[in-house]
Amino acid sequence: ERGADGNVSIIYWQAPSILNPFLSGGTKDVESASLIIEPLARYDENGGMVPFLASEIPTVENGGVSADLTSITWKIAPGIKWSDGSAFTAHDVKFTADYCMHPEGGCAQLTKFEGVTSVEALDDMTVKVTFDKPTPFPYGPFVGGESPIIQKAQFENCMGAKAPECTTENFGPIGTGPFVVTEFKPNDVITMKANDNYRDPNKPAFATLTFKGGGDATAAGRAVMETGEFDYAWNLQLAPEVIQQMQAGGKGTPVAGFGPLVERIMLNQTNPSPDLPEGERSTAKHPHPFLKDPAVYKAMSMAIDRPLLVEIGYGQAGKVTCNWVPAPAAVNSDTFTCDTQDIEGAKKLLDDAGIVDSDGDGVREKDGVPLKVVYQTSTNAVRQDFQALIKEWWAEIGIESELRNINASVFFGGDPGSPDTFQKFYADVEMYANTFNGTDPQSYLANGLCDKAPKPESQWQGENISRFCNEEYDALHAELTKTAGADARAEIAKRLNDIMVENGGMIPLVHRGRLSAHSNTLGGVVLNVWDSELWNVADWYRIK
Amino acid sequence: MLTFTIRRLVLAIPTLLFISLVIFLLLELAPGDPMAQVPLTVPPEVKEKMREALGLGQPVHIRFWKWIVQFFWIEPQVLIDHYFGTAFSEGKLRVISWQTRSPVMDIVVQRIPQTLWVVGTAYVVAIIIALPIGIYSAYRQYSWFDQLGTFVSMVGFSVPPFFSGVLVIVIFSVQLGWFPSIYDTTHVVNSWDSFVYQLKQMIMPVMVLALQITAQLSRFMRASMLDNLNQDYVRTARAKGLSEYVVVMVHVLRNSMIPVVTVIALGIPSIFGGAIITEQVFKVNGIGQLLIGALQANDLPMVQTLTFIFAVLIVLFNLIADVLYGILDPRIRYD
Amino acid sequence: MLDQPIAQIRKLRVEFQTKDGPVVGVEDVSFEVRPGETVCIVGESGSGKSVSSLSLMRLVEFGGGDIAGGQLLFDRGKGGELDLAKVDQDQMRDIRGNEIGMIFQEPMTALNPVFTVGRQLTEGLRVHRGLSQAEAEKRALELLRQVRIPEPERRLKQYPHELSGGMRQRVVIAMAMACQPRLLIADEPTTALDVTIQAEILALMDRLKRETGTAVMFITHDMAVVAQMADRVVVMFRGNKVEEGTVEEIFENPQHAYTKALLAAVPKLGEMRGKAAPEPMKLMGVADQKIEPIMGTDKPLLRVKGLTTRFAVKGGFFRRTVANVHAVEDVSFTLNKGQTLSLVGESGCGKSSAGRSILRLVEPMAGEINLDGVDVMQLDQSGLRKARLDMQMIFQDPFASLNPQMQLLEQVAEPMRNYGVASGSELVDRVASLFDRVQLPRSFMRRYPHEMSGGQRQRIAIARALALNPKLIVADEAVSALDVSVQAQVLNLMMELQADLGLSYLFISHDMAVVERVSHNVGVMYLGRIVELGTREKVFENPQHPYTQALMKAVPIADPRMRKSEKDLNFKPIPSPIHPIGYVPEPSRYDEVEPGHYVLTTDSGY
Amino acid sequence: MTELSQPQPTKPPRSQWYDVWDQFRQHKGAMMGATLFFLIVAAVYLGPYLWDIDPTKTAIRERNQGPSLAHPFGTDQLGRDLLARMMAGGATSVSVGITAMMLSLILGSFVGVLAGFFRKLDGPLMRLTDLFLALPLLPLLLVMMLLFREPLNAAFGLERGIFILIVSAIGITSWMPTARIVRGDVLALKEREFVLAARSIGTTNTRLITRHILPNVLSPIMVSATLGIATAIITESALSFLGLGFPPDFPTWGRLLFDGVDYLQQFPERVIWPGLAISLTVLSVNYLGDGLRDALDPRIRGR
Ligand SMILES: Nc1ncnc2c1ncn2[C@@H]1O[C@H](COP(=O)(O)OP(=O)(O)OP(=O)(O)O)[C@@H](O)[C@H]1O
Ligand SMILES: Nc1ncnc2c1ncn2[C@@H]1O[C@H](COP(=O)(O)OP(=O)(O)OP(=O)(O)O)[C@@H](O)[C@H]1O
Ligand SMILES: [Mg+2]
Ligand SMILES: [Mg+2]
Repeated sequence: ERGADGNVSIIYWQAPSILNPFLSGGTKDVESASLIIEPLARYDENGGMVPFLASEIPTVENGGVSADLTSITWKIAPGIKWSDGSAFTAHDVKFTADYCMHPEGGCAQLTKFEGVTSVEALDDMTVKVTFDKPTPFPYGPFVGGESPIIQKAQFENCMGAKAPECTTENFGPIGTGPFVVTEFKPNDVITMKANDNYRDPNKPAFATLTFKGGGDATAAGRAVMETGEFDYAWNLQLAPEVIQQMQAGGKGTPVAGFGPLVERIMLNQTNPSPDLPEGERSTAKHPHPFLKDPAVYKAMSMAIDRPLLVEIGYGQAGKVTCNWVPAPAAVNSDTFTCDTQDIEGAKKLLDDAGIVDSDGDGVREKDGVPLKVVYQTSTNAVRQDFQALIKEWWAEIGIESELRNINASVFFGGDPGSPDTFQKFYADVEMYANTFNGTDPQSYLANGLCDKAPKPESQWQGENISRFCNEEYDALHAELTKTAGADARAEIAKRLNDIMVENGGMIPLVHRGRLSAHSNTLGGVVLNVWDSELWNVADWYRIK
Repeated sequence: MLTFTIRRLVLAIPTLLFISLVIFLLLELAPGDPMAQVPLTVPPEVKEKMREALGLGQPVHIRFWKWIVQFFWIEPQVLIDHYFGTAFSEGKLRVISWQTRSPVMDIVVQRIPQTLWVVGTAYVVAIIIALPIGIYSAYRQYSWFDQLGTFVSMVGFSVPPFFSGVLVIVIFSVQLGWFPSIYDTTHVVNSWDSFVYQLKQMIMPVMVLALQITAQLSRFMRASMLDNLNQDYVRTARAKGLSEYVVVMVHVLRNSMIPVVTVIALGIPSIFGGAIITEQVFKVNGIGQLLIGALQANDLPMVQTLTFIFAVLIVLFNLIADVLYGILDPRIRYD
Repeated sequence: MLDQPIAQIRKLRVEFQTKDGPVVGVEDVSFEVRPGETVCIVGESGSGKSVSSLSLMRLVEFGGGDIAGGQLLFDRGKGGELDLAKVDQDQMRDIRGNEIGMIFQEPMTALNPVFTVGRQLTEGLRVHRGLSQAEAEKRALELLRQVRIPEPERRLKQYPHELSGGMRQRVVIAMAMACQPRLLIADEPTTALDVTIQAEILALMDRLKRETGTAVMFITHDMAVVAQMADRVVVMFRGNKVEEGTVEEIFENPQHAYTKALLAAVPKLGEMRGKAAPEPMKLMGVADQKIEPIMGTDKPLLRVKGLTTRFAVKGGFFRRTVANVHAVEDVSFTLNKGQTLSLVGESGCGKSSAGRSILRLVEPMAGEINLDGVDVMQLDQSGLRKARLDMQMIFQDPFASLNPQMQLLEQVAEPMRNYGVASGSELVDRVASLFDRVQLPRSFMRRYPHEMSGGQRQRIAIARALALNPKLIVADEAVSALDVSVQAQVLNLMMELQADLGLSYLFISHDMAVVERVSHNVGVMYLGRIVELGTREKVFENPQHPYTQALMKAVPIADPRMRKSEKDLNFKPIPSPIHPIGYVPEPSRYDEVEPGHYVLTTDSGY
Repeated sequence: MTELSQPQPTKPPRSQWYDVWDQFRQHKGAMMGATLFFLIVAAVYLGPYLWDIDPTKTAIRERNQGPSLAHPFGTDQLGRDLLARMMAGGATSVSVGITAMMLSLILGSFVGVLAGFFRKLDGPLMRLTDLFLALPLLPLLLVMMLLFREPLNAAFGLERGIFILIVSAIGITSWMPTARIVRGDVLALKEREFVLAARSIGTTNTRLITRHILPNVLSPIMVSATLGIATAIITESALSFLGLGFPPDFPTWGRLLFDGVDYLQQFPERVIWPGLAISLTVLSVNYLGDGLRDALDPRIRGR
């Protein structure tokens, strides 16, 4: 029964700063907003799609997607009301698209609308999205937590440049979700109450909701599992021992879920040497002197004890992976195994390739170039632990590494003027994690395309961080963009993954999951890594 | 005195303008990026668009001028509008935070209460504890009380709050379960029970903070008392046959308070500034947490505005301290 | 009133616990004070005068002292006799301020700076007499009238720093008298004050004593004051009482060697009457002392004309100069080689400023300074540095004028180093001979100033001034801070050096007796101007300017038979030397009353 | 008559510094503080010669161990020896403390002496001090970190670079109180007669400052020095907490403490060692400062 279970409290150690996900790409903002505004469809915990505001998922089979794959038509479920009581219509959906695609709006979710040429409301309940080319995966717009529908009536005057000025709207969007905002304190706390106009009269079970933000993961975990002050804590990136200790507190349970997030070491295919003139460092002009040698990168990968890394860094929330795209399960390739460390094998591999320590300094040389690598990553305790361990392992096989760590806001900051960004990659190897949204890896796999390499001409923008370049790969990816049908697509994706790993674009390390914790008295939690974690908050209840 | 005050205030204006420029340039030089926190899944082109929407494309001097106008011209109008219901500021662009896309000042105003509650209380508690300790320590110099006071205050001074804070949380929240470990900023005091809850949630941060402030203040008080206890006028007071209580608590104390009061006044800006680490540890999302959050997110307008407000407060309280000195000490005359 | 003593001190012994073990402040002191009588306690610095009096108040304990032996019997009138050495502090509080009042040496620091005079005055009254606020204030007003403070109503609401030194000391006296104590202890109540104010305070105390019949225990090291005030005298020396007797007995027939030496060292005004030139003093215990007059020469060394020094007073919104302190105003004089010219006058009249202006340690505004043919005013910085080879200065406070962190050798060698006069072993030799000159053992060269007594320090300062063989030494209150006996030694040393080296001194002092002893010529300063200038005998024996006359009258004379009475005194408050910007003072014009004796005719403000 | 002559000081000639030392020795707390401080300094600098385990050497099989004979302080999550790490961290922390203190002291004394001595410079320099006081510490640090990190790393190597950066960051943001104190003292000293006396014997300004002014402001400088070490160590740990200090792979006490806080319940020793080290150092230095203050104050020394 709605409102019967009193208050539920959620803690995110990053505090939401805005409730309009179109103006902020932050997970905290997207997920907190997902309590209020909803998309037409969401992914469930297995990555499958479930209709939310739509009456069904359009497919080619049911005619929702046109046969030439260039348009998709959504049917809106009947009887849905905004929390202010007005009816939810196709115009709101169309408006949302216009809002995000406005050239001056700076919409953070613009990628969702990539290739969209028009969005039309065919009638009050039908909306049609047209793409500029055949789009085998047309579920970008209006699907998932990043692409919810906002109310036209509310945001009408907040288009484009005006968007940031609409504080009231951005802080209290009217939605169709189970809760409505009563008070929003940016970067601090949100208080909400149940939406009287929610479509299921029996939900949500909670009358009010408190969403606290800020602090650190330890405190959040402690508040749920040890002191029981909160019911749900998000993303507890903590040392496994700490999680164990907290669990022993007996008030809450950690749950883990695995999306496609992979911690990996990127191998620079180009030469980052500082001796090169500025503008030529780390560009395709100069290939890397030794990292392109299969013996070298394979040996580097073999020398790593991945299970240990998992145990130390992530525990329950990590798995060994040899793949770039380990999830969803359908696209997880099983070509490689890498869960045992093989120092001897690695040495042999190098010896066989004639890469030996010729001058007795403990470092091998390839063609006279010593195997010394600069190994950079962002500043973060787990990553520095990894660095320390991997450095030792590599030292054992005769590869010397110089460690560097860079403040995350600079490393990921993308400032073309800074030499320290991960895109500029002024190092031989670098370690970070990346993932993709939703379940379809096509655009993620595009990160291996030759022309996506960051270079000075493009202001060092581009997602092909390792400057990987392989004709076969490019061709295969082109095929992917034209292929429909889940199985066929998965097959191509696996092959792309294998090409990348086999050819030394990167060394995958750990498949990272997300570990959240909920109180033992909170029922209905289904951890979902494909969408907002709070996707089914309407179903949550208090265990009595 | 009045001309002194006015002159100092007038002199403060160029100083503050200069400070604001320095802050602005510093922040400008810092190579952070407001988009750094946006997930990697958002592609660079989109980030670039977002950056442009924030006005980052404009040249430095224009942005500085804009900020000046917004801060000194438009924000005061907003204030006037707020109090008098006028509409001077309507339609004018205020200082907007990059993170929240909302006016910076609104958030600051929202944060001030919890900071004042916690940090302010800690300050008051610290003063109440520190002064008697300092007085008695000085009066009984080198007694065991003095030694103990010295020891405790030095320990208090030497323990970083991120340690003591977590320690008390583990003891009092986790083990004993007496106090909440996370401060509830939405809590409204409207009944006895809610007041008790407010007390409970304030106790630990206040304790941790007060320990530090007490440590410093009591040392100050002690030194100042010691300076005065050996003065001739104390002997005169005794020769008049006054009781020790009157001698110490009236004659000596009044003189010793002069430097201490100014020290206390100089510390007040730090109340408004919040206690970054303590706020962080106890999730008292106050001004300090706001600043550190803004720094981490490279929210320049927020950082700029906050730091400038601190600068203003520091300059202001420096002046207040000087004036207080003049008021408390009849010997000082400012012409 | 019977002749029962009010206070009897018997075999008092006071010890201080210090880190070098116990220090005895007072070893064995016994004396008594009878009603209505003034007992003066004299002795050099550190002889235990203050400790004795503080013991009687039981205040030594607060300074770390401990009454180790003896009795302090106090007659409480009806309450009978009480041994103050034994009572507890609670009972002491009843006696302090109520039955025994105390006046302290430093009027500047004895009052609490943050309370009004009224508040501090009434405090004691309310505690001891249980008076209400209004009653206490009435009584306070009465007291202030008694001590003859002008405008007493206004004073009550003022803070101590708003009063002049003299007024403050009156407040302290009023405070001590508030509860009409039976015994009043005055610990050097006038040492820090100017002659004129001192005279007033002494007269005031005398009158109060006569009017109220209070017994007074008066502590001083100034024999002239003793002669003025005492009925009986107790002489202390290094923690012991060495002699006791009536004033006349002590002055005319001293028994103990120390008393004799002390009296011999006191310069007495009028002693030099009839002598043409200054001569060293006859000191006790110094064998084969040659006492010869120092004639000097008639050749001028230093000619000063129209010297004017002003200090800017800044104020207003833009911190502009709004007024000037006219510290030195149109001063002219000539100093001959080998002679001494003294400048006398009250505190703040511009003596030091004049001295410093001549060395250009402060920049004069106008005037001519001619030192042996060198026009000092025209010199640039390097020229000035060179000129300072010829003129040196000795400062008032031997404690302050030496760098506490430097060895004496270094301090004396510094001027020679600065000018590269000597170096290496030659330097050390020269320093050693300078030490000989000022009669200090060479072994002191490695010491630090704090290891020296005041007199020894002043010798170092002299040695330093001599290091460059100057022609002129400006001695700014060079002996004022010293004990009489030490003062006499230093004065003799200075005169001896003058005779031997032909030095010229510009001697600055407020002590008329000392000035009479050392000078060839005297200038009396008042409010920045020289009001009277002439040879010593003319100025001292035939003072013409009304201010000089008043000043002469105020000086106490170390002879109990020449006491002054209150009606002789007639002082006006000194007007302010601060004038608004643009104020043009009249030039100084002098009347030559007799050859070489000039008196100011312009309005001096007196 | 001999007994009437001036008593000659009977103590053998000794320097004022001897006196200071003498007074200092009397101060029990100060002596304890000094001893402790020197022990700590010796332990962190000389310790590694006795205990020669490499602090960065990981030994995965021996991780998270409690104190044992092989690892008296236990090991961390990578099996690195905590004693070695404590010593390495201590060397950094103590060096940061001492160097940052020196820097702030030199800056502070320099500004203070100039402002106090030269009237013309007083206004501008004091405005500058105000400006620095009003400048917010955190952004300033952040900016410095980000701006100079690369060039310094390039010029001095990674570890030395960040060390220089942190030291100068702390130094540059903490010299103002010293400057104020020194300026006040210099202003008072300037009015003392011995300065005038020195000038009258032809001492030049430079000499006046170096020979007369500086030695006499040494005592407040020494006292702020000791306190400076303590504050610098604490500031460094606070910086580590805020993620602005040394990187996680670079042990300092503050860093170790911060890293250990998460393990407070399971491995309390991981917090206790660095916490204790910081507290003891600060405590010892504070007591040292207290003793120095007393010993250097002639008013107190006289008693
Ligand atoms: N608080 C103290 N601690 C140690 N010794 C002290 C203390 N007060 C006084 N003395 C010592 O006691 C002796 C007597 O001192 P006292 O102050 O009585 O001298 P005095 O005759 O009053 O000298 P002055 O004329 O300088 O005031 C001196 O040797 C002094 O060193
Ligand atoms: N540096 C200065 N700035 C402003 N006024 C000053 C300064 N030095 C002296 N004066 C003022 O100049 C006047 C003369 O002072 P000066 O020191 O020459 O007097 P003095 O006769 O030496 O007095 P004392 O006997 O007290 O030493 C006083 O009113 C004094 O306040
Ligand atoms: Mg005395
Ligand atoms: Mg003078």
